[in-house]
Amino acid sequence: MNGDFTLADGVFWLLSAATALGGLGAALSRNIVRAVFFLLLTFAGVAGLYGLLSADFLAAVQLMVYVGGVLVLMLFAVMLTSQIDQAHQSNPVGSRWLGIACGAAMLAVLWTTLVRAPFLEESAPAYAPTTAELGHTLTGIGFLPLLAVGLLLCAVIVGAVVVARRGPGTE
Amino acid sequence: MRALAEYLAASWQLSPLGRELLSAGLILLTAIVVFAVALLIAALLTWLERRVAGRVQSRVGPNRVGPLGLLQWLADGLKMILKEDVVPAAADRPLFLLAPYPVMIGVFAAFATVPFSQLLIAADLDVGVLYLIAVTSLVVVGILMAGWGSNNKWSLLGGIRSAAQIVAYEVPAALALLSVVVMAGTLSLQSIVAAQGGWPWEWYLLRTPFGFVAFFIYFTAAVAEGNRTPFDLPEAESELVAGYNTEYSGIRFGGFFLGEFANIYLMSAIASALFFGGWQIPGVTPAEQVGSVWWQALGFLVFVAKAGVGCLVVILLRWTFPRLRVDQLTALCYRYLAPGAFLCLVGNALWIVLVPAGSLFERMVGYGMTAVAAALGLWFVLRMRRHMVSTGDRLDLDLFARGHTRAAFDPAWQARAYGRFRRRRPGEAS
Amino acid sequence: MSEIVETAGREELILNMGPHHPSTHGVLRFVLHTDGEIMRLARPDIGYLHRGLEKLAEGQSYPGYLPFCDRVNYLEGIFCEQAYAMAVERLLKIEVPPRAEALRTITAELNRIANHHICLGCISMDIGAYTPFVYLLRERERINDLMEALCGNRLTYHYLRLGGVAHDADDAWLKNALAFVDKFERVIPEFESLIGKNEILVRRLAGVASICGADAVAYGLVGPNLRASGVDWDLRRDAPYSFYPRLSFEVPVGKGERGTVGDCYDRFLVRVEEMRQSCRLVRQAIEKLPAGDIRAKVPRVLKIPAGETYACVEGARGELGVYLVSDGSDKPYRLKWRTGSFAAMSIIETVSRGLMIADLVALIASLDVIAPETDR
Amino acid sequence: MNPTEIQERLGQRLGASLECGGAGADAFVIVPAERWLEAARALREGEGLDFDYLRSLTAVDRPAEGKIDVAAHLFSYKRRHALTLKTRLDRAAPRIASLGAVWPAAHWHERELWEMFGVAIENHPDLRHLLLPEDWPGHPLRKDYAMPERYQGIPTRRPAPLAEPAAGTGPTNTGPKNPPEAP
Repeated sequence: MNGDFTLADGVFWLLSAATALGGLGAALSRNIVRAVFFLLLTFAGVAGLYGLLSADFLAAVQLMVYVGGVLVLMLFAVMLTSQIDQAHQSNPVGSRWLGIACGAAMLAVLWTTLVRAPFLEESAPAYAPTTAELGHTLTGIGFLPLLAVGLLLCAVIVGAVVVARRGPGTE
Repeated sequence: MRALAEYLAASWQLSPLGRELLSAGLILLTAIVVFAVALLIAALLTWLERRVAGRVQSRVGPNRVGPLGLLQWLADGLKMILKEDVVPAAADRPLFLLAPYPVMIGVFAAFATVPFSQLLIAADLDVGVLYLIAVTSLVVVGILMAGWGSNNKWSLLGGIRSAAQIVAYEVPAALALLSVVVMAGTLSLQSIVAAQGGWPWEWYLLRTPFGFVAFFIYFTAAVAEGNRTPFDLPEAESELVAGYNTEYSGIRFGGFFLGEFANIYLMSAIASALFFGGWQIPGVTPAEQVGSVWWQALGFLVFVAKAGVGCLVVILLRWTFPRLRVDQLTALCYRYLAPGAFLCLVGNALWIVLVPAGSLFERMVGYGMTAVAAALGLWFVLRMRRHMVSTGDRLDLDLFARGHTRAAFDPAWQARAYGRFRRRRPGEAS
Repeated sequence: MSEIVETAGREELILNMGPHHPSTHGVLRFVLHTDGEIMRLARPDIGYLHRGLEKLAEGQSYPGYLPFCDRVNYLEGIFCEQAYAMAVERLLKIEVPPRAEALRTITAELNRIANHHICLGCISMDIGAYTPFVYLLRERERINDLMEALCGNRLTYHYLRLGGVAHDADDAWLKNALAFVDKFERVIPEFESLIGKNEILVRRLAGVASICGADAVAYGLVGPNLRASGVDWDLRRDAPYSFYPRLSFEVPVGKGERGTVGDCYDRFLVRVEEMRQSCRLVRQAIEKLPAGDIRAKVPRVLKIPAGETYACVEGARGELGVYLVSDGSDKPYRLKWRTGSFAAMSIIETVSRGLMIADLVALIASLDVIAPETDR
Repeated sequence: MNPTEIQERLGQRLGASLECGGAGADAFVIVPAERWLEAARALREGEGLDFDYLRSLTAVDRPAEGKIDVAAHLFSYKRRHALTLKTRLDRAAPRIASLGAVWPAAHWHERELWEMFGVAIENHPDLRHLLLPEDWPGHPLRKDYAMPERYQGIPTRRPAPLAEPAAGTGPTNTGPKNPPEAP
């Protein structure tokens, strides 16, 4: 990070700030729905960071999976909760200290990793397409894990269908 | 774009930071142009929608502002901007205020990868198709924000319906698109268009039977994702008042509105690029097109026309069909469309493995399917004509009608008959 | 944010539908208790259009109340007038000239077609198809034109008089009415193929909100709603009045073609078929139109001998009755309207349990309830 | 079955001689108020009577006689005959049993009866105002009903639109004059 301040740096700081702010908002907001919407900021910021690192495939997947899928599912779950008007507090008060402890532990782990990691300095980010390479990896060396994940997901879906079917049918 | 930036930077002898600022400025400029184009398209589509609705319903449609009402969108836009932007007292204010933006960002950002012609594209991303799917998923967040933030039960129901619907229909839509991606072997929209040809049998629509089915699955799913009839449950007027945008007024409503219409064009454009050969002109190879401005212009027109037909179909669907019920909607998606799209994907994947590219068999299939499609189109037109004739109506497709009404009965008789009840002035003879 | 009420271990969302909701025809309110999209209870709240038409009658002379009749239900004015006129004529023991009876029948059947236009249009509109409504309004416009040419009014006709009708129809009018019927008979199959056989519409209506025959009778459903539930009853055929004994027609009954008997789709089909039969009736009545007077001799100041009667006609929503009590003066002592929508509205609460919100909309539309008639 | 037969059979079932009248479709039977529900049941279930359809249920206020006449118009789809079942109530304290158990259609008619005539309905499951606001005073269809001048502070009458308002009574027109005054 020697050399001039480039525009990419500015964008990086901006995205990082958005990500961090989103995370903070999600953790600290007392309104559970707003907390979920703060997550949107985090997810989008992370996607932007991926994009900045020229991992465009990952960025698109991040948006698609986290914003289009996870976030919407969370909102769904929150909005369908029955006592939504009482649930302004996102976390029960009792576990606040536990949360702080967990956060501190996580921070320590991350910090150690950060300090120990041998960062390679790369002068210019390569804007090479990653998609083809990813595809080859997935169908080549990563084929077995892909298959395993696929099977697992299939089982999950079947399980979900079975559970869902049992729910309203038994009434 | 990058070439232009390099050229300008070299000729102006800019510092590295200057270069970056220049390229950033160019990106910003492109974004603004894309936004403006998308906005203009959406606005013109609102005109088209109302005009087509008018013709479908044997009335004229907007014809007051500008020639043929063509500036109606401008008047509407002005009205929306000038109207008070009401925020309900009980609303969740920040969410309510922010809600239109994810919707607009989601739709308008997707326009960056629409290949209007061979060279006319804001950003030909390597992950184009994925980018489209990813960016448009922002829309649902905006709708949920609106539904929740309005603090109105109808809005909430609309928001939840919408989210359920979009999440469900994203699956078949993405799978149907992937079945084309598998054929083309690339995610870049420009390359996908280039991999097709100008003639109908070279389109991915008619090249394999699976592509044909995949197109219909994609189109259905896209209509559903765009909340259009017969899948307009989130804003079902007769059920949920206006769904998630019940409480919105003024320009914030305009945001949703324009987003919806831009989305119609977007889905038609994607269908046109992925299934209908995009800007490809019959008989002209992409290599020949590059050099000529005229071929480029013609390619642009071809693309816009194809997308326009798509928009027209979407609009006609809205004025033709009743609306599905929630359970029918999800059943349609999970029972038929999603497995169907998956089969198309597998089918196309097997096709590339089993059928050699450019073989006689592949070409014969293309010709055969083109013939079948043409026959279906002809049958449809004839059937329509028969219905028209049997009611004594005449075909009136004149979208540019200045307005005329036909008297139900002989006007002279009607005037005479009504005249009996006209109030007579004092002294007037009966 | 939302009131969520805990009842018997279930959470219900209370939704207020109306009085200004797009699919509550007229001004009408429903209080819905829903569990998500599923309805636990839909309670109609009526009275927003109560104009006290029964009380108003007590202050009007007998002929003077006729224009009020159109306001009981603006979609079937002729029937309301006819029910009232029949009640008065029965108490006065007046014979209506046959030509007047035929003209009443012609206009009434045209009125029935016009009413069904609105009803069928509303059904399709409420389940999301806007265009059929406009097409039907276009056809209805021709009926309005005909009525305007005959009696000067397009909606609240005030065409009937006690003892006859107001204006005679000339040959040109009759010719035009026949021309309308000819064209309209060709429009009906087109309407059926445009929307009536549309798979989405069928699936939205068939099997939804079925009312069995016993329930329909118990709740006093009448007309097309009753017939859709499989009860073969039509006052025009079974208790003939006016010109109907001289005309032949069929009474359509719900068969549960795509779902169960008495579902929304049956109510839809029965009305389509009734339009066809009305065309037949208009044509026959014009062909058999007798010559002669159009009005019986009725004294200018009407005093009706004390007594009471209940007169009813088969209106577009079924039995439309007037209970008229006279005390010998020149004003009705008591007048009661018995309307089809009132009964239809009262059954909604029972039928709507377990439906979805979208089904409730279809139910309301297919019962053809209309607020002014319910509230009077 | 013709009206006289119906009237006779009902009399037999109730074990009393009933006041009858009317002819044809307007034939009626008057039963004592306390036997109202019993008579309705007999008509609904009685052998050969089968009155399955309650056409309407309403009342007539007769202040001169101090009575309120309640009339239920009945019809039988099965036997195709009609009858009006009547009873006379004391105008000072009208009370009647609910017919909802016999014909569900009666529920709404009875709510209207209650609000319009002030007839108390016994055993009605949901006796609320039907057409009028919940706090509307009085029973409008009674002959001596006087419209309140104001309801919730809102005048119930408005001046005749064509009449010249007396000075200071009508609303003042603060907007632009219509038609605009000539310059």
